[in-house]
Amino acid sequence: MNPLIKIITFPGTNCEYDAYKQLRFLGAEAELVWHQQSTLGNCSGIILPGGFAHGDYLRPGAIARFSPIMEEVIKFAEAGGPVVGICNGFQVLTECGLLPGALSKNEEMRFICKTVPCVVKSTASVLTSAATGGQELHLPINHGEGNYVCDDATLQYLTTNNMIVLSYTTNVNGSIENIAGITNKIGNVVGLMPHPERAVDPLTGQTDGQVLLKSFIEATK
Amino acid sequence: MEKKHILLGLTDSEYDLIKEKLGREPNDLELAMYSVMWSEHCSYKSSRIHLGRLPSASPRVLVGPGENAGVIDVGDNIAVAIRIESHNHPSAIEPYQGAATGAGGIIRDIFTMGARPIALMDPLFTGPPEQPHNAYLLDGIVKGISGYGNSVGVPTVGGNLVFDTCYNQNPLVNVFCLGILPKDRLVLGRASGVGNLVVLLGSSTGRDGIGGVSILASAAFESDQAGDTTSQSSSKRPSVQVGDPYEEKRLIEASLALLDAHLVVAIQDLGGAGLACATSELAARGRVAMDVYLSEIPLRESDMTPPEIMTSESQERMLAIVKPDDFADVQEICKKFEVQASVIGHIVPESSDCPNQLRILTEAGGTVLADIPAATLADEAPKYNREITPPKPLAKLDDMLSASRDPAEIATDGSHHASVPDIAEDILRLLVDPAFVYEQYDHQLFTNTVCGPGEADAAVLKLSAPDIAFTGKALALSSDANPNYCAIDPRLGTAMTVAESALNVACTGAEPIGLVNCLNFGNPEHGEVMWQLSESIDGMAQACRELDIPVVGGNVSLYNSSEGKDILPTPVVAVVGLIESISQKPPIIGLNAEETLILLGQTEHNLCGSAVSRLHEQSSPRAHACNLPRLDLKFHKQLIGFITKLVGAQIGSSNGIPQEIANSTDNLLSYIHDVSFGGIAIALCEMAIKSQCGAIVTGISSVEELFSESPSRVIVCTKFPEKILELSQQYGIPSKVIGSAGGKAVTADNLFTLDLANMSDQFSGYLSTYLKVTDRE
Amino acid sequence: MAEATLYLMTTQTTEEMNKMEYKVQVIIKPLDVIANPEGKAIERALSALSFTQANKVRVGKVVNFSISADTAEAAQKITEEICQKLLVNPVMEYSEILISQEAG
Amino acid sequence: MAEATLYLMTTQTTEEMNKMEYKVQVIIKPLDVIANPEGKAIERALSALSFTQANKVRVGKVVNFSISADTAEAAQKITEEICQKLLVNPVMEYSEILISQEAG
Ligand SMILES: Nc1ncnc2c1ncn2[C@@H]1O[C@H](COP(=O)(O)OP(=O)(O)O)[C@@H](O)[C@H]1O
Ligand SMILES: [Mg+2]
Repeated sequence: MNPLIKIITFPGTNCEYDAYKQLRFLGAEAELVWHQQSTLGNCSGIILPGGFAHGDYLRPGAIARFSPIMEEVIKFAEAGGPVVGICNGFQVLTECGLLPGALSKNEEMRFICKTVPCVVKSTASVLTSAATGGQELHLPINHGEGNYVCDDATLQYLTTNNMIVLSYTTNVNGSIENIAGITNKIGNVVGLMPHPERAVDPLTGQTDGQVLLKSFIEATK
Repeated sequence: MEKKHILLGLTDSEYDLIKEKLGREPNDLELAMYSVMWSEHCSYKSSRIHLGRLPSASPRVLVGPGENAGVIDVGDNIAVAIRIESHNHPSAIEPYQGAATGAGGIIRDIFTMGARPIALMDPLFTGPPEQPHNAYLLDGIVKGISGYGNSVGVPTVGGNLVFDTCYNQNPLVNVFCLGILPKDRLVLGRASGVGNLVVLLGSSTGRDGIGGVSILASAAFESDQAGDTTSQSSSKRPSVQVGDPYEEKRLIEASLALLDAHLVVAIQDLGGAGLACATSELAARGRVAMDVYLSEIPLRESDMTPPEIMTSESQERMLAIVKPDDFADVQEICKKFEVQASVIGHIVPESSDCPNQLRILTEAGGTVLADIPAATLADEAPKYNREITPPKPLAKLDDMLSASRDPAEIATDGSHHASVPDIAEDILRLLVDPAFVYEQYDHQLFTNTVCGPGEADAAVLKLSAPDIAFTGKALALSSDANPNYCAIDPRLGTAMTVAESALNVACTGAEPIGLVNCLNFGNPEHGEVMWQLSESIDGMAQACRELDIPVVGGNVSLYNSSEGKDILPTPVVAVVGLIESISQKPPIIGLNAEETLILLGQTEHNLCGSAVSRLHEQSSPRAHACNLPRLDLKFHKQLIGFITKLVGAQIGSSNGIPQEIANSTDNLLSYIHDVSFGGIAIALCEMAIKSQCGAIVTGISSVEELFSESPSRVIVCTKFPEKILELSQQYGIPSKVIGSAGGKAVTADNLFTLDLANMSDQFSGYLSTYLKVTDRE
Repeated sequence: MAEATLYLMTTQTTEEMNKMEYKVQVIIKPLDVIANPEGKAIERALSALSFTQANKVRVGKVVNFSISADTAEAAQKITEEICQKLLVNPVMEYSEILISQEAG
Repeated sequence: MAEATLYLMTTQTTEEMNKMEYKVQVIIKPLDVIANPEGKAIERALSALSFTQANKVRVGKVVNFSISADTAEAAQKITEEICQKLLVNPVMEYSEILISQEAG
């Protein structure tokens, strides 16, 4: 079967079409999956896209993690399948325990939408394998709650295992260690606040997101 | 005790008219419905007779004014729907929710037409943020737009930010929305088909904003800030409407899915005046009779009275007309998106004596609580030809604020700029970067945004949406206002506003194809305000006619006043332009070192109404004492045509492009910026700040030339000055070299020098300084 | 969903006859070790307003609801479960529960 | 800002010697007539999780801080002022104040 990427859509998700469009632009096959579905079917990779699942009420991702499809997503991830959570998707991944830590309100208490320089800290993940360590990428961020927090032990765990994959060059939202994205220990589950799918089309600006999505597409093959 | 209808904001003669329409006394429910539908906000009773003068036709216009939104054909079987609305008074009371529900309301107007909303713009007007209460209002308003727009999934790609003390207690929050649709998804809010169901979609109905339109948007509005915070104090104010973007997002998806499946006959959003408005408009437009059953309306609070239910302004609701056989399918779709759908009535056979009776019943077959010809609610409010009093020549428009010097003197002599440091100082005071605002807005969703806020003179979006593939076209959007000019001469000021907005879209290579407007004025019972309104409409009509831009919709907000004074006349326009083909990003605002700066168009050395004059008056130039720069609409049209072609050729359009440009392989234009607020001085400094490149200005000789805001001018930065000069001559556009780019400062002979770092700090620091900390005082 | 809830309430009427309505208040606070940007923002505003007496500001959430249960203990148990499953993220927050009998 | 506050506290130490530290808890709730979308969303989630016993969910805020004042009454007064000036918007919300003496 050909590789097929599934894009999980919750009510309130709004970046699903953008992810779909850009994955296809980069040559991958993709399909939207509604959160009420209880099977993934043919699936070689999963994107949890950005947006405001369940309105971000209570906490971003807090309600989404109970959707029927999430059991399948967790199984897929635990079996080593490539899973990337972008922005709201990152929040869902921390809420459901696939990634450690949590995302709290931006330090300045304001939503931020702009393109910021980021640095690839580790290439040992499904999202960064095609990049080079230390590479600077200009990526759009778009969030009100992207301030990564965790306790000291978790931070220690993240650093010793090389699990911080992406960081901001200046601290835009208050995140510990400027964290913009992390992975799990084996590198198949990645969450990041920046939106690589917004940096693909040269007509709309940066194309630095391509290397990340290409890594992911490669991992689904 | 005062008479009921007076308490509801109706006059004695309006009450008599209701009796005449009904042939009897109205009961309480009927009176409540008339009072909201005949409010200024819903009925346009003071402005309607004037609005007819606006030109609204063009071969592209599919739907003009009068529907929920205007719709324009952009080819390839695609249409765009646009609309703008104000949410001024609610934002004065609760800035976050006022602005949020303003965004929510205008978005509903767009998807009601079958269009997917893909862009918002938010022209905002507040008092200067140096005053804490203004900062509190602005901060809340911006967070409200951000909180709602981002979450509902519609990017905010542009807007305006204007500060003036006249908005101190009465901020203006206008929100524009644009949607795109496959032409065959277009639906109108016209009920039809006896036996069809009236289906209410979305939120339950609560006591939100009861009487909102009549109280908030009418003479009865008074902002009282005091309140007891430690108890649930009862208040005469209508309760604040709270927006739920999550509900609206699901409502958008459900409504578009229903339309795609051809499951609705008609659909209408619920906005001001709630169910009273939606039911009567649907019935009146379709000329059908409708029964509505109160028992079937899901309520948030069980003890609501019939008038409360019918006039509630609870957000995120839609009313659809559905064939009975289709209802099961409707429910299926609504279930998927977790949208509540309730049958609350029927289209019923008309009675012979009354063609479109709207009846409100306790339940199906129950007691009739109201029985009104729908058209009398929706269309037959009185239209007032209110008294128009032109101000006396040279009289102050606003006696409260007197200028410290004669503005005429300032306008002509410029003597306050005796010393050179003054000029630099003035420039710094005029530099405000709205980035602090627009960086709180998602402006990239749908990955359509070619030019986002702050980048170019207009926002540029690829013409595409989740269900509409990109065909190579793009849209350009600009919203504009010029209250200073309009205060001095509302007719010319409004024409200039239209002209600026049209030129803004042209600067991105787009041809202007449609306009919507929001007319924010003071109390229409003041003769002078009616004069401003009437003049403004004439100015808009004239500019739109000469520039061939149809007005496809609008909104009027009256009774805007602060500290007992009417606001400056503030007509806001939003122009949409079409780029036939885009393969490259248009030139934006900026400078390239070593390139030449050319001014296209001619400067009138006149500071009347300019931003810099305002700095040197104690208050503002509301005096009627100077003459604005002239606007030559014929020339302006020529300039727009030239710029559209020049830029269009560069970015890939092939429409009527002159050979010389099409053949050029290198980009003729590196950067472009129109000259408006702050004149050439501010235009150049903005260009410099954006690309952190200085400029040496040579061709400017006086303060008047530097700061004049005369219309029809554009600055370009180019590698090919001879070519530009030659082409402009060929197209009859005056042009001159005004300097060259480079260095770390902007310097103009004998006038000023400002280094980039200094300017940039001032530019970006202004708003954050005042908005970091905001309290309600 | 609202309809579903209504429907459930109707059919359960008989077995719910004996149940009481309890008022629940859950206060959710940020853990001490976690930064609280909202609190810091308020602190800044307070100091700008010259309320220098106030400090150590921390902002959390309060969730109020009704619960129908046989006893206060049962209500407490359900609430704890709700907190653990949904309301509280232990990485950042902890909660305090207050249960009282519904007035009227 | 935080530094500024610290600095003030240090220099004011002598005159603040007699002041007590009070712990303040302000609970801010939406007025009953005001819609509360967050509560609605939580209610929906609870019912999806089969917690059908819970309903009428409303979400508000809790703000905790310390206040240094001469008496509990003074602390109460300052807190009321803070609520009125900054924390509470009376057209949408009301507040409940709880003051206690700082432990330790
Ligand atoms: N309230 C706002 N919301 C979004 N964008 C804004 C807002 N105010 C200003 N902008 C954007 O900032 C840029 C500069 O604004 P402004 O100085 O008003 O433009 P103009 O050149 O038309 O005078 C524009 O791109 C505009 O769209
Ligand atoms: Mg402009």
